[in-house]
Amino acid sequence: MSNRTSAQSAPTWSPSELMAVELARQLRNDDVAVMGTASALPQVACALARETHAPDLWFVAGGTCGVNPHLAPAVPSCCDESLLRADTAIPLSDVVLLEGRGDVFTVFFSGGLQIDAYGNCNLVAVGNWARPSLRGPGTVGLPFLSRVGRVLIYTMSHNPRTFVERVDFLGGPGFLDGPASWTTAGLLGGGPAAVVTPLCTMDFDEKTLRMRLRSVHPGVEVDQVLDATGFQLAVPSTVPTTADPTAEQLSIVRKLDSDGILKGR
Amino acid sequence: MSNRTSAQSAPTWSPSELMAVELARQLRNDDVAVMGTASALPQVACALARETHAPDLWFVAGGTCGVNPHLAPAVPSCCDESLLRADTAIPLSDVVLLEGRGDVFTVFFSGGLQIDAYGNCNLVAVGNWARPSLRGPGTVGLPFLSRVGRVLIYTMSHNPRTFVERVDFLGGPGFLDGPASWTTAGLLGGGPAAVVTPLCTMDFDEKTLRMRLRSVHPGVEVDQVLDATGFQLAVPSTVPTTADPTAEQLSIVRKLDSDGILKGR
Amino acid sequence: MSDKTLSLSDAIERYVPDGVGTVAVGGMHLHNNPMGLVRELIRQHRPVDRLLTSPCGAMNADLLIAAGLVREIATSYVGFEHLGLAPAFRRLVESGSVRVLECDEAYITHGLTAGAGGLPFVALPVGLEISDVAKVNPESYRVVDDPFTGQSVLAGAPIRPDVALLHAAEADASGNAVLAGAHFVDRLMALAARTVVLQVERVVPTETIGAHPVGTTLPGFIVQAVVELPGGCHPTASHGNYRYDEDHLRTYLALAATDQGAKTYIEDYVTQTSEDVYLSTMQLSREHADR
Amino acid sequence: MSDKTLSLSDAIERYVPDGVGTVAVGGMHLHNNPMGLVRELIRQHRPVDRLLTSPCGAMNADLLIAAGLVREIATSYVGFEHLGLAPAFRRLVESGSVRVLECDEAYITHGLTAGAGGLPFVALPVGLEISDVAKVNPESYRVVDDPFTGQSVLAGAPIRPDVALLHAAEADASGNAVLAGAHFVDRLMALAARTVVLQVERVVPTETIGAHPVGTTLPGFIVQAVVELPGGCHPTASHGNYRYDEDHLRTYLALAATDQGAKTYIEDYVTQTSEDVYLSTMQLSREHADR
Repeated sequence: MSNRTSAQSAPTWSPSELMAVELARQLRNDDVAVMGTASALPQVACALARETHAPDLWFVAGGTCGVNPHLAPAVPSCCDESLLRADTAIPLSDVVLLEGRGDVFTVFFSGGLQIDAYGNCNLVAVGNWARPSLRGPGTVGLPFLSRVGRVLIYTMSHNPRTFVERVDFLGGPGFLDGPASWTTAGLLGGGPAAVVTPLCTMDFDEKTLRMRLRSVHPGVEVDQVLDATGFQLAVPSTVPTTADPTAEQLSIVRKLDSDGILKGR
Repeated sequence: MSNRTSAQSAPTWSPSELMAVELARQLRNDDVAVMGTASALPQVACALARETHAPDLWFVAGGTCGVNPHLAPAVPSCCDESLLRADTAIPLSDVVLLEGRGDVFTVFFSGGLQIDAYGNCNLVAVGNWARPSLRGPGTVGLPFLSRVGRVLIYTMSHNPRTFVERVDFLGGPGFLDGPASWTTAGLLGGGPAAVVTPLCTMDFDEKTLRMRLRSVHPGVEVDQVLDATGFQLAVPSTVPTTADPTAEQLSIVRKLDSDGILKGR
Repeated sequence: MSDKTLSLSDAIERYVPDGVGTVAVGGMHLHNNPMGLVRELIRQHRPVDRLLTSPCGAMNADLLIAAGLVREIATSYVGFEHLGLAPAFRRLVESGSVRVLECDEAYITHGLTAGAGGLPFVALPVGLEISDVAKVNPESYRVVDDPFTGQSVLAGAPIRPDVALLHAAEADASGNAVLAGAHFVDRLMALAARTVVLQVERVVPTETIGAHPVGTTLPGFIVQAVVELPGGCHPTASHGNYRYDEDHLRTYLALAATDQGAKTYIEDYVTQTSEDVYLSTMQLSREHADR
Repeated sequence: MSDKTLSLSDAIERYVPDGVGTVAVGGMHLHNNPMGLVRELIRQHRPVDRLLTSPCGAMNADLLIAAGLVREIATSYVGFEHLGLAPAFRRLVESGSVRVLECDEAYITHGLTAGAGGLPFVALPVGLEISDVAKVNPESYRVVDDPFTGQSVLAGAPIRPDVALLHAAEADASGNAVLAGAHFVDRLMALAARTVVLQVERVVPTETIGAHPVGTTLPGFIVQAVVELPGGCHPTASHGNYRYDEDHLRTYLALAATDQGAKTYIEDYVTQTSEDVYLSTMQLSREHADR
């Protein structure tokens, strides 16, 4: 689907593969990351980071709660037994405790049926909660976003239904209604840090706390991103192109994703 | 130490062995019992009950938390690893939860530096708490006596220092200050059911809720018990003698207590 | 030891009374769902006043909802992960036929702990009050003044299921059980529930249970019934035994997208078939479990 | 992976700062006491503002008290079970030299859970307010109105040790650890503490840890230091490794009955000897552990 703008041939990676690499770039060597439902992408991102620039990073595949699970293969279900092939594994109730402690996990991967301009996430309901037009699965652990270091948001759906000005139901707190409400709330967590989609990578304006375009993926135009976003996205004067995955990164991703579940998406 | 009053020869069992048998007699087939620190005696009592009249009884050796530990040997430390040779074993935190649930354990074994006329127990301090004349170890789980079916109290020390009118520190609640306070408190638990010592077995008067002599052990006189008790013990018109252990009971006790830790005491 | 092994039909008949209050179903996402017990609930047509899922329910909840047996669901997630949304849950909540008692993962976990421990309520971490979850569920969430700091904090009601339907890999006849693989919140559900009905892959001697280390088992004194049901988690996975049956799950998802399709699925695979026949028809794959 | 293995002296020097607040010591009764870490605390003369024991402390607490390093102890029990009362604890509390923050087992367990989970406080089971424990410890226990029932109930403050000194059977270099035998509240102490220092019988490859089932390990990301100290629980037991040394414990109990005797013991076995020499002198018995 991504066409390069230059004369080069079509990219040799899928959007998901690029996203995994781009998420890995957000991770630091001293991070302790946690992820939830259907989390093959962040699994691969964390394992890739550990094999490249962040060998001391820890990650917990919430659900099964394997600690640094030994991909390959990356698996689509976060509760898969294969995630117990790991450095160690702990009970889910321990992970829930430590999410609440607030000073353990530095990265929490999030997503949503709706993601709004302030990075708030909604997995519960579109429309009125009591009689929704779309009932989503529920909020799982997203209320804990309020207590975690950096929230990394990812979604395969970059379109105006997903990226809305305001979520209909606040499940996973981002910067709430913006600077005033964010300051008043005085939350322990640092708020959302980045949003990665098949089209681009976004971050948040330090002043307005609204989502801002950081880079467009190879072959994607800025206007394409703006059309796909249901709110006024901040756009800096120059928008770089997301760096291509290196051959090494791509080869590690494919080693980790040995079932190829990111390949076609 | 026990001398038979009749012409019979000295008993062939130790006071502890008789106490184990006498505690076993208090147990029912549908009981779920829990015990704490230094609990060889209740361990043996429960295992004996399982081998005789109460095969379906469950018991948890709190500390290690082996469930139906496979004595022999009975061990003096409740945290001994050998108590994990058991039907199963659970974390201590699970036992603490279930003690609080209040509808799981039907029997809780208790004891104390002081035990008073209403069956209240004190393992914390004799004298003023802030500057005690005797500092005991602490109260462990005894506050849970307020939530458990039947409390079975045992002690090797039947003397006026242990059996006092009122405990100096209320750690393990019995019938509190008697009927009025007991009714007012409206506790979930059923209160103390029996007290077993090297001299006798006692229970509680249904009206006054004060401790009452139920039977004197073979060779013990009623006056001996009264002299050893620091409060006015209720004495029924006839006081039977505690039944001798049967040959079968004694043989099972000694099989369970293969290290003989009850034998000399 | 008393023998708690029962046939599937006897276990449900005896321990899930008509008019039952809160029923908790164990397992999480596509794994360790006690599907044999759930199917029998449908065969015996037991309406559930309130269904509680682990943080994340899947087939265990959606099938009961599809059968029209759930008045209200207390949950923080019902879905099929990468396979899609939960079709019956979605349809019946959108139509207003099923009420949702909206929960978050922390509350379900800590609320079950409170239920297990006789704690009157649980004070929740500061920050959880920010989400809309508490706003739409005043029954489970209230505000309380922290007596140590004076701060207003969120409190959750204790959760005490009347019955927990759980899967375990193995149990002995008296109910001592081994949780293989991940535990999810199954251990907490067992500790908190008034009645625990277990379906297991195998009934084993007590010695087998006793060989497992602390923290991996359940004690029999909180278990009322043990049903031996090899394959009984199908179409979800049974950790240590078989993986989920993605083809069958997709069949269900396609059918359950409509009322009529759900009815067809339930007739074909539940009400018009015995559990024995169902299980003998299904193929269990150990593919991923073996790796 | 970063290597967290440290020498005994480096671990204490780096992670138990002078003026440390609350130090939790793991193990229970005569088992799994992290005695090597405790002895090094004495060698480096680190005063502890508040010492927290598991429900039941023994040598781990009494020796530190005997060394005059404890201002206050938060505990529900210090003693030596069938071997007798804790001599230094008893003597120094009776003389008013050590303050007791009187706790009960449920509060220590649930308070640590609250600390681990960021829960603002914990509401305790109705009935626990009857004992005198809460009356003499208004810092840890307060009364709160249950927002669901309106009833006044007892609340406990969360417990967050600054440092937890714990024993584990094995750990890898990055701090993933295996709890052999019984867990006591060591797992909760580790989850609740800001800093975790582990003493282990053996440092093992990560693969060894990964082979253990869920519920029996600690994750390395909450552990700061790993000290390999075979025999380091002596004279208490190390589950899976050796039993307690009753003769040595009796020697301690006899000496620690007086100030002077305690001083002698500490000189002979702690301050005037290195841990290596101490451990090479002691004989470990596997007698009961093998059965």
